[in-house]
Amino acid sequence: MHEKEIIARRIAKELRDGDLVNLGIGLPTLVANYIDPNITVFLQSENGLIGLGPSPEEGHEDPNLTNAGGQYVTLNPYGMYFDSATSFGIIRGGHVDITVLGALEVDAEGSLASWIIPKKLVPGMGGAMDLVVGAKKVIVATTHTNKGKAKIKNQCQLPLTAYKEVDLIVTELAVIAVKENGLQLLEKHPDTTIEEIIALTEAPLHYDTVKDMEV
Amino acid sequence: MHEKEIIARRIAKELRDGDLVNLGIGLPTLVANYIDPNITVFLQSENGLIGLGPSPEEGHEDPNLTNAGGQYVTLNPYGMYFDSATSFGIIRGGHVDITVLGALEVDAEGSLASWIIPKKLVPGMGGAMDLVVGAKKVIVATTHTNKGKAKIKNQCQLPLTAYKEVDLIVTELAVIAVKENGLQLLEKHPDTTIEEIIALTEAPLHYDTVKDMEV
Amino acid sequence: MDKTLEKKQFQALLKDGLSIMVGGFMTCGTPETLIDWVVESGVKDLTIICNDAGFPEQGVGKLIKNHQVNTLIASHIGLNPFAGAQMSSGELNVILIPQGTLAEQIRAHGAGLGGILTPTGRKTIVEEGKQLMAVNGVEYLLEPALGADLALIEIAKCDPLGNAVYAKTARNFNPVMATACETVVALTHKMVPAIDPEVIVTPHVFIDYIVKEHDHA
Amino acid sequence: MDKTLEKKQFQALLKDGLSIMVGGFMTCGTPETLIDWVVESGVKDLTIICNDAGFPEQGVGKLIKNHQVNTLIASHIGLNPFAGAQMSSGELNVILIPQGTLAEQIRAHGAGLGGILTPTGRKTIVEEGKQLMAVNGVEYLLEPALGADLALIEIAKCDPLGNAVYAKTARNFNPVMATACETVVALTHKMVPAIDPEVIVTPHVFIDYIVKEHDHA
Repeated sequence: MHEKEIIARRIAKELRDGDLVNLGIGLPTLVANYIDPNITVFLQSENGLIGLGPSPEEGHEDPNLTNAGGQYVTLNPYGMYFDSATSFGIIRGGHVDITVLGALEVDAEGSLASWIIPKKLVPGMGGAMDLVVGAKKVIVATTHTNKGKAKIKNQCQLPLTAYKEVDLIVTELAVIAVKENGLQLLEKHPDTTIEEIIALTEAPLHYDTVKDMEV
Repeated sequence: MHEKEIIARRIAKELRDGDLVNLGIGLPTLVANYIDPNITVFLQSENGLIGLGPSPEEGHEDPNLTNAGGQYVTLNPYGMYFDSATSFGIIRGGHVDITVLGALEVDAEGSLASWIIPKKLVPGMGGAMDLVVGAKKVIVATTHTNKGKAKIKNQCQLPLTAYKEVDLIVTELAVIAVKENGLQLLEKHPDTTIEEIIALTEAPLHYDTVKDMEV
Repeated sequence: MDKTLEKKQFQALLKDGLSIMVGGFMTCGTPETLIDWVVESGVKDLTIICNDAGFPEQGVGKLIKNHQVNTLIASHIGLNPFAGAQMSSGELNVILIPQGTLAEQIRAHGAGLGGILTPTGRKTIVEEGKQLMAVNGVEYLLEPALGADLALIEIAKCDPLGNAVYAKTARNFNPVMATACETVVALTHKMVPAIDPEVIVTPHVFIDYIVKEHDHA
Repeated sequence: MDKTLEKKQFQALLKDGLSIMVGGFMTCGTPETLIDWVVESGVKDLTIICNDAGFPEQGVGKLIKNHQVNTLIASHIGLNPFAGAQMSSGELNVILIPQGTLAEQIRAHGAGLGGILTPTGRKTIVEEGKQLMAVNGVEYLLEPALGADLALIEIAKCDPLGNAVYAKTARNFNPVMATACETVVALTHKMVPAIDPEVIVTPHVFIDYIVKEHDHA
């Protein structure tokens, strides 16, 4: 199984019936493919809708119906449209249960860097800063390392998206919760070891019982 | 002609084609009866509509369609409904061209007292404070005196609705503009004299050419 | 996901000391059936946030007359003599707020803002005790966000999930209040299978419970 | 009250140095015809306020590629390499703002507020140079209201006065921008005799001029 699929499948298990969820661009978007068909999850897209549906069939794209990544999408039954101020009122106001987004770095305090590499990549923060501050639960979806370098740091070196807002980090190797006293390793991939995960993580990891990730 | 009719007729002449206008409860509401039929004025009601129409015929009252005074009203063509936050966004944001409202006192600086007589009458300010601060032009519609006592003061004694926001004062005797250097008598009722108006006004009145009010 | 409530279930949400936002403007758009159920429940020491004090026999006025309200936050109280009398006697704490400020404070809470800067009330008694902030040389009052435990709103119709639309000027404070409270109960006049996604005013995610008016009318 | 504009009349509204808000989200909901007319006009030193920098051949990206923009206020610029290149070379001043803050600052201007207090951007570089305010023990950034000279918005349809509705997610920033600018020009895809008063999103009082898309498509 591809590492992105492992991450997306595991995160999908965090979603509960009735949750309002915002999935970031890229890897987080894949989570939608693995939601338990027995529950109803409402996907929000910050450009202005709740009830994000599957991609349209070819030839049925509507230029006025896109997601926050600019891709053509559809609207599910009971969905609706709204303007950007309303959309971020929903986000900032704590009405989104879970936001899932990627990371350049995430750290032991739950701070996240995801929007800028000064002088190299300056795309802008888009809606990420509002989402991370506003959502009830923030899940970071990221590969455990980038070209062998740890992405889970003692402290983020890149400019922050938000300070101390991340609740859960899900990688292809581990599920890690952000606690008051630091990071807690909750689950590991069956094919790896706690030692290997610790070796690939810059931030210290606490753990007691570590379960195998269900993917 | 009744003094209220004089005031309402004169204020109606201040309205221009296309203006968005908010008429306060009571005397200001009468202005609607005298709008030039050759112009289109849009009436806003702060409880949530633009396009206030005439009173409904008896038996055709809709309990869900009232004005800011709680009276049954109708909606004109091209009218629309909105919520209270939107309504006061329109008001505070300077999108209302003219607001007309009553006064307990108004003064030489254009400050207005209209919402409270401490320990005697404490109804509350409703939307008046927002209207007076937000509208492009604030017209006070008031009888010149109250039981012989001047209502146009050197300085308001009652708690203010707003500080230095009034542009024009229209009474049954006079039309008075609020200028940087004080009050300017612009027009007088044909049946009165400048001297009489000055005698009934506490605040000093400047004037040069004083026209007769057209009513 | 059945959000509908019967009277007993609704009353189980109530307790002494709750802060409750109630939609409506001079009772146009006020969910009278829900108010009646609060009156019947007898809960006390309520903080009521509403545009006005209603009338003695209508809207939140019924709660005031029945001595269930400790604090009233409103923009005017002139149509309910019981509110004025209880304020004078010290029984009722009345906090008067300019109507636009009240709407915006409620919206701010719902939208996760700490507050807003408004010019309304500058150099009036509304300014007393408030922080002033200058932006580009203009002074504003800092008005903090305002939330509550429970919102009681009236809607014209909704779909089974609670996507809601309103009727004419009965809309008023209802949509902002629906965003600003821990628990939101909507009294609906009609339940329909679906509502056009372009015209929904309050998304279902804001509505926790639905009471059907026609069941009780 | 005829609000319709032809190209020449529209171009007469333009001049160097204007601040212009442009609706759209990655160009979904951007009035491309109006952008083309601004490109053709050749006006320079513009301040553009838009969710993003568009694409090189779409949306406000066309103005950037044509070197008409001095300052861009946006939440991201990642899809238009010309924006990044001009920023690096110092030609283009780029001010990046969190998307929700941008929407709220624009709404604040339209609603006559001096600004809003938001938790977004706390303890990030967004905080730099901003005033912090504590409300009930929580720290917020004071973000001032943001207006502009001209708004260019896209609407799905309107009535002859300009009462407007939008199409699906093409709504995005268009309604708030319509409230926040001295002059508002709406590109409409359709003119209809009337729109249901319950579903109008932007009241006609916000729309100064209307350009009919089908006349030029």
